[in-house]
Formats: sequence, C-alpha cells, structure tokens
Amino acid sequence: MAMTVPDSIDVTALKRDFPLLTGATMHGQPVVYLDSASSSQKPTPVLDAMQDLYETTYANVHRGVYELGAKTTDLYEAARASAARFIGAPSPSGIVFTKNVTESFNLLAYSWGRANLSEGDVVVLSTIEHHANLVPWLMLRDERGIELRYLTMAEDFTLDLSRLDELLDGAKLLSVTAMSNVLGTLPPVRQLADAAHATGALVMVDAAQYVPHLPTDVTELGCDFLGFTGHKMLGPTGVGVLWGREELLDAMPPFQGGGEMIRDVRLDGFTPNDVPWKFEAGTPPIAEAIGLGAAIDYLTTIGMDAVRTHEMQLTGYALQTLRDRFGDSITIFGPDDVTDRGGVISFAFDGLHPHDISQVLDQHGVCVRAGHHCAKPLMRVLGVGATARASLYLYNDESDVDALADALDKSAEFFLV
Amino acid sequence: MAMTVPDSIDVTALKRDFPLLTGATMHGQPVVYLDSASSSQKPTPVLDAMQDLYETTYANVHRGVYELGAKTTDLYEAARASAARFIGAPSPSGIVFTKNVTESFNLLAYSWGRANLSEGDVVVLSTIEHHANLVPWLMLRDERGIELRYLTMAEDFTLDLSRLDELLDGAKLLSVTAMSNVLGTLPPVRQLADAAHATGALVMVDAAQYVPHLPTDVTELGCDFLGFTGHKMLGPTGVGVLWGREELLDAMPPFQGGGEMIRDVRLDGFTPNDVPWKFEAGTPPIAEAIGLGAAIDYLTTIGMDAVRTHEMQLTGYALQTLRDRFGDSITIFGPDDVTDRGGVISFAFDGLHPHDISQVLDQHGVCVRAGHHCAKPLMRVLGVGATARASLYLYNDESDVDALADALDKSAEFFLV
Amino acid sequence: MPGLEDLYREIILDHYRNPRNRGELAVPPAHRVEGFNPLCGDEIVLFVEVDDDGTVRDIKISGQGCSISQSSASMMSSAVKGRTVDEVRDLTRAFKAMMSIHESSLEKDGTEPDDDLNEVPDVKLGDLEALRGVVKFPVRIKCATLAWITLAQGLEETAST
Amino acid sequence: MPGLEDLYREIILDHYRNPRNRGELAVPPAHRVEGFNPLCGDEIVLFVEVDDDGTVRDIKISGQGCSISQSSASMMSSAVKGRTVDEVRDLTRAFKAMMSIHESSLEKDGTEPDDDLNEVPDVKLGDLEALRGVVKFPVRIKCATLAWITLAQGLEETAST
Ligand SMILES: Cc1ncc(COP(=O)(O)O)c(C=O)c1O
Ligand SMILES: Cc1ncc(COP(=O)(O)O)c(C=O)c1O
Repeated sequence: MAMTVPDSIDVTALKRDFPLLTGATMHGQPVVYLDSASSSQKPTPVLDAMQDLYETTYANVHRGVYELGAKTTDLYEAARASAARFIGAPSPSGIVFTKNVTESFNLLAYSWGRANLSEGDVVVLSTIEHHANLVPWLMLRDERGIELRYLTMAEDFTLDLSRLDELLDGAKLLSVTAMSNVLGTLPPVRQLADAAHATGALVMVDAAQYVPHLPTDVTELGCDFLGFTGHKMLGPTGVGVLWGREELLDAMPPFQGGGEMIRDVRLDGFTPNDVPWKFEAGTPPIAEAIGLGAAIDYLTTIGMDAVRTHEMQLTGYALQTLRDRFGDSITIFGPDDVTDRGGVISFAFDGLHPHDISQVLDQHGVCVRAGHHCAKPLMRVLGVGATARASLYLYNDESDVDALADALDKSAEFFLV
Repeated sequence: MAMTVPDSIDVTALKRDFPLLTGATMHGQPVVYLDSASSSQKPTPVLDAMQDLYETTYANVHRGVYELGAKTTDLYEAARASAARFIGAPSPSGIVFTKNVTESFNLLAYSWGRANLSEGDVVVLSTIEHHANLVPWLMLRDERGIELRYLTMAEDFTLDLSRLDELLDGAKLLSVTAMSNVLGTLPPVRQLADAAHATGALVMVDAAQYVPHLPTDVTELGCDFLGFTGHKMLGPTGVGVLWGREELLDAMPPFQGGGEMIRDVRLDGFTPNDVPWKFEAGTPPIAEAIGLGAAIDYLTTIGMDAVRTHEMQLTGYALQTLRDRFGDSITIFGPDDVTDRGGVISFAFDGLHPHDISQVLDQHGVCVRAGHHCAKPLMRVLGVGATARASLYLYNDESDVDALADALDKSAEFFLV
Repeated sequence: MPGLEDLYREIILDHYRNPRNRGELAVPPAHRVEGFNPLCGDEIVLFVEVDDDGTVRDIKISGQGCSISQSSASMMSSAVKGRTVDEVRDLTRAFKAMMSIHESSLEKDGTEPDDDLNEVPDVKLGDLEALRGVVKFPVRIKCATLAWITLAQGLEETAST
Repeated sequence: MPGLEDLYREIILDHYRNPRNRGELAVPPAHRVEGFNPLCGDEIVLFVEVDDDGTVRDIKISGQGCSISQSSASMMSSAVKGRTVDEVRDLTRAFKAMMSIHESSLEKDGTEPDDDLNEVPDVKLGDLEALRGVVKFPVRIKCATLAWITLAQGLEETAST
C-alpha cells in the first residue's frame, strides 16, 4: 500500500533504537504508536545516559567537592549548554530547567507576571492554546485583574491576524503557541513577535510541540521567552525548559524559594543567586536533564531538518490516505498544506465518539489519543467535545498510517454494522 | 578494626544491589559514599522499574484510552498508594507528587499561605531549618508582611522548647524539620504538633531526612502536612511529595495552572480538578514517581525498623571511632545519643576548612559534603562558615566509617605536616 | 484479555444509538446540574424534577459523550424515573459498587473502601447489569459513572434548597 | 588524574597559613565589599582604599574560606597594593583568563568567550601563577576567583560614587 517517497530517515533502522516500538505488544498486536504529541517514546541512548549516570557517576549537583559531584555537575551543566545550542540561544545561562513546560509558564506568570502586571494590564493569548498557556494567566487575572485578549482561529485553522494590532494595543505580553497540539497549525511566530515588539509587548512562545519537530532558533523566531518539555522530544518525564533573554531573567524575582537558588540566607532575608540557578530551587531533575541532553544529541545527530522533512512527507501521506479511504466520513481539523502544519492529525470520524474509536483502535494495537487534548476552549471553537488525534514522529512510517486506517475501518464496522 | 555488632541488615549482600557502590571508583579508589543526606544512591530494582516502564509500557498518564496509557496510569497511581502506605497516610488522595520537597514547601506557601496568611500573621520555624523551609516563608514575608518566629537551638543541639508556647501564641502555622540535615537532631514532632494544635496552628513537617531513615506515620506524628523527596530515599531525582490532610488540600486553591489540574477551562475561567490532581499541573514526573514507588517497595522489604536499627548502630560506631581516633581535634555538631539523632555527622576538624578536608578525602575515594548544607542560618548559630558532613545510610557499614577516619588522618598529615 | 464485546454489549449500543430521555426541562420546576469528565472532555447536563413527595417525576439529559457515558446516562434515566429519591440513592450505591470493585482493587491502597460501599443495598440493577463489563476497562469506569455522580449531586442540591 | 600537589602548591599553603593583609580598614575612607560563594558558604569581606590619583593605597581582608580562597585573596592583596586601578583591572583580567581556560572548555557551549577575555593583557602574574593548578579542579575555581570578583565589584562601586 505504502508508496515509497524519498526519505532521509531510515525508520526501520531507527525503530530499533526504541525498545517499546519493537518489543511491546497491546492485546497481542505490535504497538503502533501514534500519540507522540502527548508524549514520545525514548530511544536506548537516552535510557543509557540515565542508567550510566546512576550506575557510575551519580551525586547531587553543585554541592560536592568530590569527583562524583563534580562530574554529575558537569554533565548537568553540559545538558544545559546542549539545550541552549539546540534552540539557538546565545548562552546556557538563559536556560532554566523546570519540571515540565507547564511549570515554565507558571514560572513566567508568577515571577515576571507578578512583578510586571497589574490591574488592567493586557496579555494576549489565542483560542487555540493548550491549558498550560491559559490557566496560569486565568489565575493571574483572578488575582490581579489583568485583561486577557484572544487571537481567534480562522476558518482554515490558522490564527486570524486581521485584528492583531488592535488586540496588541497596549499589551504587555503576547504568549502563543508555535504549533497547536490539536490542529498542527504553525502560527507565524516571527510576524507575531515583530508586531508585539512594535507595541512594546514581550513575547512568550509555547514550543512544546515545535522544538521536538522543527529546527528552532530563538533569534530567528524573535521571541523573548520560550518553553518546551523533555518527554515530548525523546527525553524522560520530569524535565522542561524555560528559556528567556538573560537580561529579562536577571530582572525577574525568584519563583520558588529554597536551596540552590540563593546566594545567602539569613533569618530576616535572603539574596538570590544568579540566573539560571535563581530559578532552580531545590535538587533539580538531574538525571532527567542529562537524559534530555542525550535526547538532544540523538535528534541533532539525525538532524532536525531531516526530522521535519520526514514528518512533512509522512503527514502528507497520512492526510491523503485518510481522505482517500474515508472521504466524507472523516473530518480533519487542521490546515491542508503540510508546509503549514506539523504531524498532529485531529479528526472526527463517522459520528463516532473519539473514546469509542480509540477503544477499537486499542484492540488493534493502535495508540491514538481521544479527548480534549488540554485545549477545551479550542474544542468549543471546533464545536466538539473531543477529537481523536493521531500524531507522528520521526520513528513513524507509512505502515503506521496504514495500520491506523485499517483500524478505523474496523471501528466503523463495529459500531455502524 | 571494625567490631562486629549484631545487625539486621546484611550490608555486604545489600551493596550488590547498588551498582555505583560496587562498581565505581574515584581516583582509582573504590567509592566510599558518605553523602546520602545530600542524595542517596539507587538500587537496581529502582533503575529497573524505570527502564521497564520506558521499554515496555510507557505512555502519558490520565489521557489515553489505550492499554499503554491505562497501564502507565495504574503504575503511577499505585506509586501514590505506596507512598501513602509508607507514611501511614489514610488515603492516596492526600499524596501530591511534586518535583522535590522544595516544591512541596513552595506549594504550601503559595497555595495555603496566600489563601490563609495576611499581614501580621505568624509562622513559626526554627533556626535549624534547611533553606527549603525558610526561603518560601521569607518570600511570603516580603510579599505579605507575615511575621516569622524561630525556635532556637539549645546547647545540646536540640530545639529549645522553653519558649514554645510563647512563640506559638497566635501562630497560624508551625513548620519544622523532623530531622536536621546538619545536626542529625530529631525534634519531638508529636509534642510540637500537639502544642501547635492547642493554639490553633497547623503543622507542616520537613521529613526530607526523616522518611528515608525512620518508620514514619503521619497520624502518630500528628502533623497536618508533611514533605519528603525521592532522591534521598533510593528514588530518582525529579520527584517529591507533599502529603496533606485531605480536607485541608481540598480547601486550598491551586498552585500551578495547566493540564491535568483542571475540570474545565473556558476563556473566562476554569474549574479545578479534585485533589490530588488539582496540584499536579502538566505531565507529572511519571517514571520518577514509579521509581520512587520501587524505592519504597525496596525499603519496605528490608523494613524501616531494620534500617533505623542499623543506622543507630552504625552512627554509634562512627561517633565512637571519630572521638577515639581524633579526640579534641574533632568537634561534632550534633546530639551524642544515637537514639536522639540520625546518621548525619557534621564536624569541624583540626581547624581545617571543610573544602580542604573534602578535597583530600576525595583523593581517597571518600565522598563527604563540605559546605553550609543549605542551612546558612544554622551555620551562623554554630559560628562556622561551613562544616564537613558524613552521612550514613542502609548501605554503609563500619568499613566505610573506618575509611573516613583513615582519610581524615591523611588530611591532617597533608595540611599540618 | 477482555474483548470489545465485554464492553459494548448489545443493550449498551442500543441505548447509545437510541438514547432515552434526551432533552431539557424547564428550570424551575426542574433542577439543572452539569457533570464533567476532566480526562476526556465529556460533559453531561441533567434536568431532574422531583415531586413534593420525593419522587423523580421527570429527567432529561443533554450534553455529549462516548457510547458508554451516553448509554449509561440513558439507562439511568429509564431506571430512576418514577422512583423515590431514596430508591434512587440505593440504586446509585448499588451501581457504584458494581463499578468500583475493580477501581478499588486497582488502587491497591489498603484503605477502607468508600463508606457508601460498605453496605451495598440489595437492589436489582436490571438492564444496568450490562455495564458490568466496563470494570474490565478501568479507563472507561469514569464514563459509566459520570451520569450517576452528576445525578447524586443534583439530588443533593435539590434536597438542600 | 591530577594529584593534590597540583592544587596545593607550597606557596599557596604558605599564604593560607600566614595570610597577608588580614583585618579591616576604617570606612570611609576605605570602601567595604562582601562576596559569597553560594555553593560552599565561603564569605569574604574586602576593605579597599583608593587614592584620588587612582592608586590602591591599602587593602584588608576578613571573612572565612578554604585554603584556596584564602590564599588567593592573600596573594591578590599583595599583588594589587600600590597599583593603579587600571593595572588592577588588567591583572584581574589576566587572572580570570588563567582560571577560565578550563571553565569555558568545560561548558562546551560554543558561544563566544567573555568579552573581557578576548584580549588578555600581557601582565606578569608572578606568585599568582601558583594557582594555575586549580583549573584542574573545576569545583575549586570559584574559590580562587571569589576575591578577584569581589574586588572588581568593589572598585566598580568606588568608581561610581
Ligand atoms: C532537611 C531537608 N529539607 C529539604 C531538603 C531539600 O530537598 P530537595 O533539594 O530534594 O528539594 C533537604 C535536602 O537538601 C533537606 O535535607
Ligand atoms: C502545546 C502544548 N503546550 C503545553 C503542553 C504541556 O506539556 P507538559 O504537560 O509537559 O507540561 C503540551 C503537552 O501536553 C502541549 O502540547
């Protein structure tokens, strides 16, 4: 079935690096993993990096004079440097390790937000955001009375920019996704950032779905802050990143208080440490950051251009296959052109509820997500309670897409007899 | 040299579970790891639990209908139940997974603190606290004008309780350590909690050094909140716990906002989820919580009574050995009686700076910590800038203590010619 | 390994395809209550009208959900209409007991089960028995109980006003 | 594997055992500045008095620290006394350059080195050369640079007042 397109990634070879993809089964079927937008699988080099650390080197960071402590600290700080290079950040000091990108947003809202926003100040978001880029601002609105404005979604699943200047007028921050985790849409971050800066607003980018899938350069994107999360990019759970321009981070008050983030503590006050440590209170996710560093090395070796090319091809194949095989029975929520979108494909199918589709797919070993994808406002815009979502990554190939289509056939059979 | 005391833990056998302790070297010497109070080593079953998860089962939690997602969620929630049982908590719903115990304190200070404390309200701490239980309250003091009062340290390194009632008068919260990470002191938590409750204050306990080393029962301790951290108890980095009485957690506002912690999100507001998920915004430390669960199983199999007995014996041996061999050249900061203390032994030696001691020890493969141990106010009370600290755990034995003493001899030789 | 037939019994699919008591009721006299399944986005809106003598006179359902949550709601509506609030409470308890066998064994928490479940009333579940297979699919238990939990909340609210 | 002798050269131990310029100066005319090593708790307090013609007339050191930080401070005090602020700046740059070779290769960040280090002034370090071995013990670099960073801060503060 699968047509052969020229492809820079040898997926068959690459899959061997992913134990779960080659070894695990579900209901006796090989696993067809199409839920990487929720969380990706992890290759052996990432698992090995963490295992090695714990077996040969481990000690707490920034604390020990002894060699294990020094080596672990070096590995941890090297991961920070890798993360900086991976997103084109000018220096490692702008990289703050958090526990996930959700914490990156909360750090920004608590620290920068509470220091810079007061009643009536405007933050511009969009209606296609993940809850991670909504709830922290809603909390701040409840607490401080800031005003939230929303870029809305156009008919073609892109952001409607016609009212951009109006929305940005007087705004202090624009915080938007670089890739929707529901639609796959890639908003024009550079254009948005330039418009925001022109009105004096700062720009935060939710790159949770972007950094894992596209070459990223914060200077080219033109943003001031950017967040991403380790577990969606071949890394372990428990680690995320907030990158910020250093002078902005420098000026921000601490978020969480405790060990590591201080220079001095007295019973009547404390002096914070320099960035990035100022924002890393307590023992950080050491093994997790080092695992993320290994994931970054893995992705770098393959090349993010190759990843993007592969995913565009495969997304094209998936969209084509679904449309060819299911015609009007399937509704795909997202842009048509693969150059305008990433590989997350949300759909409605034959009036079946996503939960039910996913249950049948599960029986056939196919993992897709069914739900609101932590984007309830967007679900309301789309007029659905939930969607089914298949999402692609570098280790997927056309056979995975074919398996999805075959399993969708079965669910139609099962429910619609 | 080592005298043989009856011991319920077979350390030689047990060390085999710890790859780093049996396999790693430092400067060509076998590693003598005496820095578990900073972070513990990890046994194979813990590493295997995480590796297994990633290789056979991994998917995001609470999101997927498919089997991998359901299984991972079961493992994650089972870890929560294990953590609850391990500290005698009445139900898993009181267990909130954080990234470390520092976050547990910040969660409490941000959520409970900001909802319940205003100008002039009193929080009682002690001068022997770790920065994790100081800085979040100092930040709240700067923001809200709350009053901080401190229990002080007595001559014998215990807390001075003579002014307890006076300090607690009108207090809303008492937050104290159950075991000092510098002195080893075990404050009488039950007595403190009863006194606090008698004046209407709630009680938070820093059990970062307690839960790993002593059988713990929150009902017996009589506290309302308790925090601990995975990496100090054979678990991985990246996970901690805040336990709270459920009705208190229920009444608290969310801390961080994002996915998972919500019931519904609209563009103009949100409804939080039930506890404990209300406090777990974003993708949680899944593998880390599961690793912590495996660590808890490991400790449970050995038995926390056996761990405590072993550590008391070994601490006794260590105190004796250091005093016998170094007499007046060594000053130990902490209680004399092993029933009153845990196995962290801070000391000053021969006028040498802890950094220099630790540097010589490093050359002999001995890992101890030199510094302020994130307890700068306590350093000032002790009248030192830093201490050297050797800390014991279930995998240490008398040969480790002897190696420490031998290496201390060498540092005296080196610096004092 | 349970198969799909264990989950999707014929009667469930029938209620899903032909849901009973869809719609809305005027508020008041009816009481309106909403329920969410935060994990999947399902929403249910119940309209329930209780007589002065404590009988559920009428009940209507709107909202959206999967086959399990929709059919569970539909079956529930048929089962409770005309019953007294006390009878509905017993039925709810019996239903939740059926659904929680697995859930509590899953949690392995060694704590006492929900008080509610200590004494399961001896009530015939009738058609609702068809949902028993859901316990083999733990992720879907919340789908099956959503309507019941929402109804319990609604009845509590009407009782307290 | 570097040995202890690489770190603890005889001259370092000498300055540690017999620190030069310990004490305090009256403020003013001296300027007082504190430095912390947040990782180990070392604290240094410098008192530095600069003449109107820009010469470091006197310098005194108090605080506590390890042999490396103490001896580095002691050697620094001997080296800077009587020099002009500009000469001290060059010396500081040269010293930091010596200490940062290792640090920057460690960070492997591929970014440009600190501007300050682009042009290392051609200054004789003299006794200070003894601290070169510290770069093999990266954890201790901060001990060696603490006094210098604190002095730089102090001179900046006096210049701006
Ligand atoms: C008593 C005490 N409290 C809190 C902490 C902080 O733990 P973590 O760094 O894991 O948050 C520590 C350890 O550093 C500790 O010893
Ligand atoms: C666009 C987007 N933002 C934020 C997040 C939150 O990521 P995390 O749960 O790792 O904090 C996700 C993933 O769930 C996402 O897809």
